[in-house]
Amino acid sequence: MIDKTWPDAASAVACVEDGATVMIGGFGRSGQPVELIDALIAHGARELTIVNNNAGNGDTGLAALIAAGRVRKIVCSFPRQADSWVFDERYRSGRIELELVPQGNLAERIRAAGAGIGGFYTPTGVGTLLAEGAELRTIGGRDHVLQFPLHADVALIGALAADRWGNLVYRRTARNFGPVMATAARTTIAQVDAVVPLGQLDPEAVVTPGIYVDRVVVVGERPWLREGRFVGGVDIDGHPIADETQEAVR
Amino acid sequence: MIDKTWPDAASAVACVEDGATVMIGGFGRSGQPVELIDALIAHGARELTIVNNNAGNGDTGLAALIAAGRVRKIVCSFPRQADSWVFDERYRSGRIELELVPQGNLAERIRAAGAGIGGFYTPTGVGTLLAEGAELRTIGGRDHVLQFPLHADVALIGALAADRWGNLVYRRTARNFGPVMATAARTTIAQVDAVVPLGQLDPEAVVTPGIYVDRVVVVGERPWLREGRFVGGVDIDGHPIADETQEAVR
Amino acid sequence: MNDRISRDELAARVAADIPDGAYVNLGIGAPTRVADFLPAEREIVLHTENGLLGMGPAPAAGAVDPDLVNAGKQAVTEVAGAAYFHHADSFAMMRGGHLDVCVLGAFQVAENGDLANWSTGGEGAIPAVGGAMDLAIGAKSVYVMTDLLTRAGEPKLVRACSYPLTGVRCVTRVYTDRAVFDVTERGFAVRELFGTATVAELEELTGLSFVTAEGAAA
Amino acid sequence: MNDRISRDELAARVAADIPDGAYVNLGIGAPTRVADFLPAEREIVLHTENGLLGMGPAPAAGAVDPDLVNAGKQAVTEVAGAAYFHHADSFAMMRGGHLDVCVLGAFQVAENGDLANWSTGGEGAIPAVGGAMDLAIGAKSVYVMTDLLTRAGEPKLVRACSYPLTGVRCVTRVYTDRAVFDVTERGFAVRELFGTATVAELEELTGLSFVTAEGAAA
Repeated sequence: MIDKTWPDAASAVACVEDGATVMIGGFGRSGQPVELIDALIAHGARELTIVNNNAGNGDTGLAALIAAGRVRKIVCSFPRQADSWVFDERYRSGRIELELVPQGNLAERIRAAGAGIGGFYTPTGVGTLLAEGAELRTIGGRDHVLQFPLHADVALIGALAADRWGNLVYRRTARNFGPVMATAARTTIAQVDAVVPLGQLDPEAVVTPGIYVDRVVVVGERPWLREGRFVGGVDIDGHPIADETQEAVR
Repeated sequence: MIDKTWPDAASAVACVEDGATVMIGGFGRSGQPVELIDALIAHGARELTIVNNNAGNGDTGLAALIAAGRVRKIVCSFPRQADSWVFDERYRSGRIELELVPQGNLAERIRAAGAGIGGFYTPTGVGTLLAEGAELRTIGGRDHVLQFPLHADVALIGALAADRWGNLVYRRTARNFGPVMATAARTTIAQVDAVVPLGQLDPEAVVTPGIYVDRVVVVGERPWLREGRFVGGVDIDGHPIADETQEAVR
Repeated sequence: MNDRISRDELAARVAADIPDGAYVNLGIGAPTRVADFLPAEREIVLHTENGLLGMGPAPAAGAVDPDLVNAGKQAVTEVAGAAYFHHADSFAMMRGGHLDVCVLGAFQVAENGDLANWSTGGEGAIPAVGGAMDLAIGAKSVYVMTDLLTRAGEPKLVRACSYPLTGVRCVTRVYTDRAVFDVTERGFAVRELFGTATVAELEELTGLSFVTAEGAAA
Repeated sequence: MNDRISRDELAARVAADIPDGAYVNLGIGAPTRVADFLPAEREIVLHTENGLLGMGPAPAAGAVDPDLVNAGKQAVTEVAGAAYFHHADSFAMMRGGHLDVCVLGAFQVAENGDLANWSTGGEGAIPAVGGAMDLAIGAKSVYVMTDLLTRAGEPKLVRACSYPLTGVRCVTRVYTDRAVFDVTERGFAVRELFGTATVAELEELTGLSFVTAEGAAA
């Protein structure tokens, strides 16, 4: 019998070794698997290479992992944000390595790793600093650069719901990198709001088939949902808002 | 206002020119857009290059297009089937050209065309006749061959339902090549059982976003459904079965 | 009459050029504002690279959904007809040439269409590129929306970019606070002048020579 | 006792080696039959390359669904936990190394693991390859299921394939009607003998020398 549910985040992430390459889903805070990251911090693995679109927001999640000094290098497309002070400080002081990748190359390189593609040619980045050193090839009269797949030891992703086979569905734009990262890692760990009985997810609407998922951790329903329905009442960071502050929300 | 619905199959396929490359969805008979193909036969475009997984079944659909002498060349992975007599006869008499492509390369080359990938390296076919002439490259100690994207002038695909923006959902394994072919053609024409009001398709479960679809033709509900529910009563070719023949169905 | 139009007027001017039925990506920052000026009678489908086609305006207070954000991580909504997809599918859409228009900001645009908009190359600056390079090579029309001059008075339309490039020969048209320029084989063509600006004044401000655009409004 | 096992016994023998929780693709033809012998106490997830993970057995009479077929275009069913996907996603799954096992038929398997199973190269024969080349390079274990000899008595285990290859050095193990062979660095290793067959007899039938397998049952 297949049962990929795991008792807790701590035991699920215990397989992450020092020096591992870890993909972390999410786009900014949206879809970021914060509970798995917290468990990874507690687990203590060091010298990690992190693959994420960004480089952390505020002081939680990926930012906390960086602040804890566990990240040797980050591969991302958009580190500099209004609330990326943790990364900014460590980058400026030379304590973290940055590999900057155009977002489409990041996504496609991750997909290539999952799809068994050895490399691909893309026009993105041609003639720019971010393609320096990349092999150039003219195809159909257009210049392309050769990009290689991006594999990971472990992927930590966030989804809405799973079944015990590891089939996943996501919610709105929190889907983002989760489905491709799940395909590109040797071990994929998903945190979900809930595990539903096998057969309850619509086979036409499963986004990540369970074959790509190794471990599922239930973290409880996100604060802006109640029994699966959107109730709101939070700010963009997911924090509850008092009534008098609602005017400030855009 | 966006309204991609088209009054009938005949007018929808009138844009297909002589000599065009036409992708046709379907895997055998499953998902094959027979009404669009019939309209293409009536339209009369000649010297077509067809991209499909197979080379026609029985005497209808793609087989009828081939029988009508409209197909100069077919690009496919699996022409020879128990019921591919129309293709077989023309191939043996040298009246149709065949480009045989491993099925995964076919799917990935179509995706590459839709995704702006100039070429990709794959281990599939290395050391075989089907990679003869392909550029070889060793990546990570493994041999790969370079494959190029496969574009089309027009794609004819079958789906279950659409909205007026061209968003599509499919049914079961009839999905097959439809979603990737829709991305790879200059003009994509979808036949659907029905068009539903905008907003009725679940945004989490749309398989082909409308951006990939140019024309939608309603052909009515497939015989084994009634008001969207499976009622069966057909054989594998979709023909009604009499009660006494049901024993023969496996 | 002023020789410059406001940021909102510029956003409205860009919006006016986006046809009914277009699929459009609006870059983060000023281009996002174009959404507020899209003509109500046109159906224009907004794409955001984090996985949504059919993006709607900001939600009402209290209805912010942290799972529904745009490329700038701001709260947005979905419209009827929306579809969600993952990041690789989203960038396949962008890179495969399916978007009709993208609107980007710029540090510099060169007269051959080169775009610089992601890095000033300054020491200690933290680089960030996001999806700009993918949009620059992928959209059918790449519109740039920017002031003609920096706050320091330096022209953003240049002979050749001195800042690191985002894309080569990729810009279709530049909407500035003083004029609209098409990128042509022979350099920038003034398509439309705003307010009291003249071609001669703009040439002096930028140090460039402009060609006459076909069908220019000015 | 016979020196060969039946087609059904062979299918059952293959099925017995597929572990609980495995993701498996069964090729068209004889390998499809393995599904009928999977141990009921194991959850094994069947993949079909036309876009389904979680394939079930043939439907009841009258419940045939033309929209639900396997790679051989036969009617099948879906099980609880199934997921549908399009062809590029399906082959990404196969080619990306995610399937634990595939079971394929063969014309020939060479002692270095080369597989020939798509074309005899005959004049006038219509070639068809389907997904065989993708499975051959993509599955973690590539099992071949075949008779040891052709009907004409020619061995299918060979020093080097004379028929066009499907894949190079890709086969993990060969299940035949007379024995099970592992492909090793040093050639075929007899893993298990069926009935009265001896290694010496199989060597004579094939003209090959076999090595002793680690952990072989015979």
